[in-house]
Amino acid sequence: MTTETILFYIFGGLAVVSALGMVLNTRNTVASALSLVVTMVSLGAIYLLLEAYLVAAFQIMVYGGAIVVLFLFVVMLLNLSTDEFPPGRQRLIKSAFVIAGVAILVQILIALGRDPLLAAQPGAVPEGYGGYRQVGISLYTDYVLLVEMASLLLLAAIVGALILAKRKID
Amino acid sequence: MPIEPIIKILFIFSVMVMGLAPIITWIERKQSAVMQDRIGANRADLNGITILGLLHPAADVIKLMTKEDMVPDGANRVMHMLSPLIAAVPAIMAFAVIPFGGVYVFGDTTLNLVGADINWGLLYIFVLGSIAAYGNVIAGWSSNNNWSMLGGLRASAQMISYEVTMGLTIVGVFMVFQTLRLTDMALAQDSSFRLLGFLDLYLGLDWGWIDWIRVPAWGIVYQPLGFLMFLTAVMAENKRPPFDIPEGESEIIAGYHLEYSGMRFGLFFMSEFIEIILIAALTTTIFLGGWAVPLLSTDTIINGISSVMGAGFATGLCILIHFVTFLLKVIFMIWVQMLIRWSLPRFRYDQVMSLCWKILLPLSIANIFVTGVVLLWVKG
Amino acid sequence: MLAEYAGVLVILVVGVVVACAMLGIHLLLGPRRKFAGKHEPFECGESQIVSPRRRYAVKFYMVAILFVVFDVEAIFFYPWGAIFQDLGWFGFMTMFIFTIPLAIGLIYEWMKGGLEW
Amino acid sequence: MLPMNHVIALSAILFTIGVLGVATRRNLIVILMSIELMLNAVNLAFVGFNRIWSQVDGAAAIDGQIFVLMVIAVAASEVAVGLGILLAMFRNRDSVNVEEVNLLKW
Repeated sequence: MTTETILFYIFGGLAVVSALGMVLNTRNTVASALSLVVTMVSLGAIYLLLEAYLVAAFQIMVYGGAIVVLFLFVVMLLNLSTDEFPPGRQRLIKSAFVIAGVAILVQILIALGRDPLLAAQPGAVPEGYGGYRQVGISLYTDYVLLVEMASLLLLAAIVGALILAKRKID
Repeated sequence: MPIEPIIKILFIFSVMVMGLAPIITWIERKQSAVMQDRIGANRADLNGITILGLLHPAADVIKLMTKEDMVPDGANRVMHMLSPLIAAVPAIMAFAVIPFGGVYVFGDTTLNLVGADINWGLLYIFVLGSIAAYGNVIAGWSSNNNWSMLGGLRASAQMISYEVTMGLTIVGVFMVFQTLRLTDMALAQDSSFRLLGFLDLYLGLDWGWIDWIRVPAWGIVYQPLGFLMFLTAVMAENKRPPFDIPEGESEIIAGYHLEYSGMRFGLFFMSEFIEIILIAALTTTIFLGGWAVPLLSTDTIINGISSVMGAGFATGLCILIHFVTFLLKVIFMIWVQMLIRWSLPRFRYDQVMSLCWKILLPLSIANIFVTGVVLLWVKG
Repeated sequence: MLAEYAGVLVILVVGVVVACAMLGIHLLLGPRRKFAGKHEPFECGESQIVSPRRRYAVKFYMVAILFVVFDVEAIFFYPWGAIFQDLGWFGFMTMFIFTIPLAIGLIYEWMKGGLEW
Repeated sequence: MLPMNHVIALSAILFTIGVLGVATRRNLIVILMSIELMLNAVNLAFVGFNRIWSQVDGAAAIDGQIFVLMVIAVAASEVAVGLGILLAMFRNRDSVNVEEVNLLKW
């Protein structure tokens, strides 16, 4: 095992544990949101190990630093600190969901273990892979249209959020 | 594990964090005393020796260490403990990418004086800044105190607002230097250009003295507006006066660290001071030429000394000169921040927010496009 | 590939160890004298009138929305700025067009009073 | 070099956790966070597959990472609008429980 592999398992384990913590924590929604931050940061570290440097930075900046802050704000502003699992009959239905989900996951994992393509080691990356230069050149030549679309999408988000939230809450 | 990064990290950590951070608490006291016509910190003594009040930082640490560790009733104990760590550790970690010297060649080995020479060094600092914002908001939330909660919300709203502005004000520098790596930025500033060079380039005036009027090729020369806006944004991000609304004593007592005592408070306090040093080091590296001596490039220094002393010694001496230059510039920037802090009264919250969204953000975007037009025009 | 980041790992360890050590030494050295009332949340001498677990103004949410949107805008600016001179006028126009909708969004929010406190 | 099948497996596990969060929880905020988790799992798969096909016909390929950037932009917009809807819902119903939102109009 190389250092990178060990780090991958550490961060992967951290991501899974904190993701479970987010979903299973019904007592404290703030703690859920903070677990999500841990997941995001661990995923950022895994992107680093996968040599996607720019994406790793943006993952932590936007997901870890911005999106979860927004969640945290809403949780704190509305004081939504608790929640409970559904009672009675619904619990049965949802347990069925859980069992089905885990069963499908096990299927996928078995299939992944057999896949020859994934079992093969990927070769060395080309020079400058995942750095700002390569990503930027690709983004602003081949995918220019996508960038402009993203900007329109963000405009829609600003306007939509403002209209939905503009009235005072209390 | 290679030994070289460990030595470099321990060096910059001990100089910048452990060495400078206690001293600037002293600088701040003395500076305020000078500006308010007082004598300032001079009481702490060992057998009557006060060393200009330099014992005060040590006294501070002893005091903070021996205070009672308090957690208020109804607080979330785990997060109450965790939030000072979240505030302090990213501030410390940012020093890994600050270059405190250039790239030197000793025979066949090269020495690059930076803890971690990351390709996206500046983004690394932004990443840490976005994580550090959690420290305050969690501190405010976990304390179970109205004032703390308000302070935490104010702190995080202010920090996230200025994070965007901080990022956009610095894009002009990326455009000039064409890199995100702090080492490359500092290397690019290790030169100078002729201030009146356009006279013989465009007008054909062949005067000999034109070569002698030189300006260091620093970021501040290319991006003066960017420098001012960046300094404003990072100072607001650090939440120190005049931007200390999250902890405004007269309104919300002490804000998010109201319920903190002893070293838990000390870590918040320390992280603010570490961030002062970080701001100074960052503005120095990006705008003030980093370790570069004004108008004397590395080659000039090494060639000048090695003609007398020999190449190895010359390089070593050059490293020393560069590090001292860097330290002097950092201390100058710390002093500038102290000057601003003790000169200006506190802003109102709405003023801080409109400064960010209504003034700095449009200005920084305008700065980006003006820089772009000028760069493309100059490059033809 | 990991060699570049060794410094980051080292400083992470150093920072966490030093910060934890400070908290630990403080826990050892500090006195522990508990009595009723001392650990009540500080409220200018009064006992707490309202709990801080209540609802706050929605303005903070508006700031956070703007922050998220402009943070995404900023991440498109960083790589663009760093390769700007290679992209030339084409890149300049790309980013100019990219900025227009966001400027409209900012102005809209400004006009609607989303930036007022 | 990382074991690629484990990277993709991690992505699948995170996605499943996200799905289960959406299916079992009733708090709209946690549901939105689970959706973010699912988007992140997909991002991990994008980055992982991009690492496997880092070169196509000798040229460097970066398309997977571009998609991640786009997903980030989409996720930001989604969160902004989703939480706006949540605020509106909270205002009208005084709750963020999805099961209480069963009317098309109020």
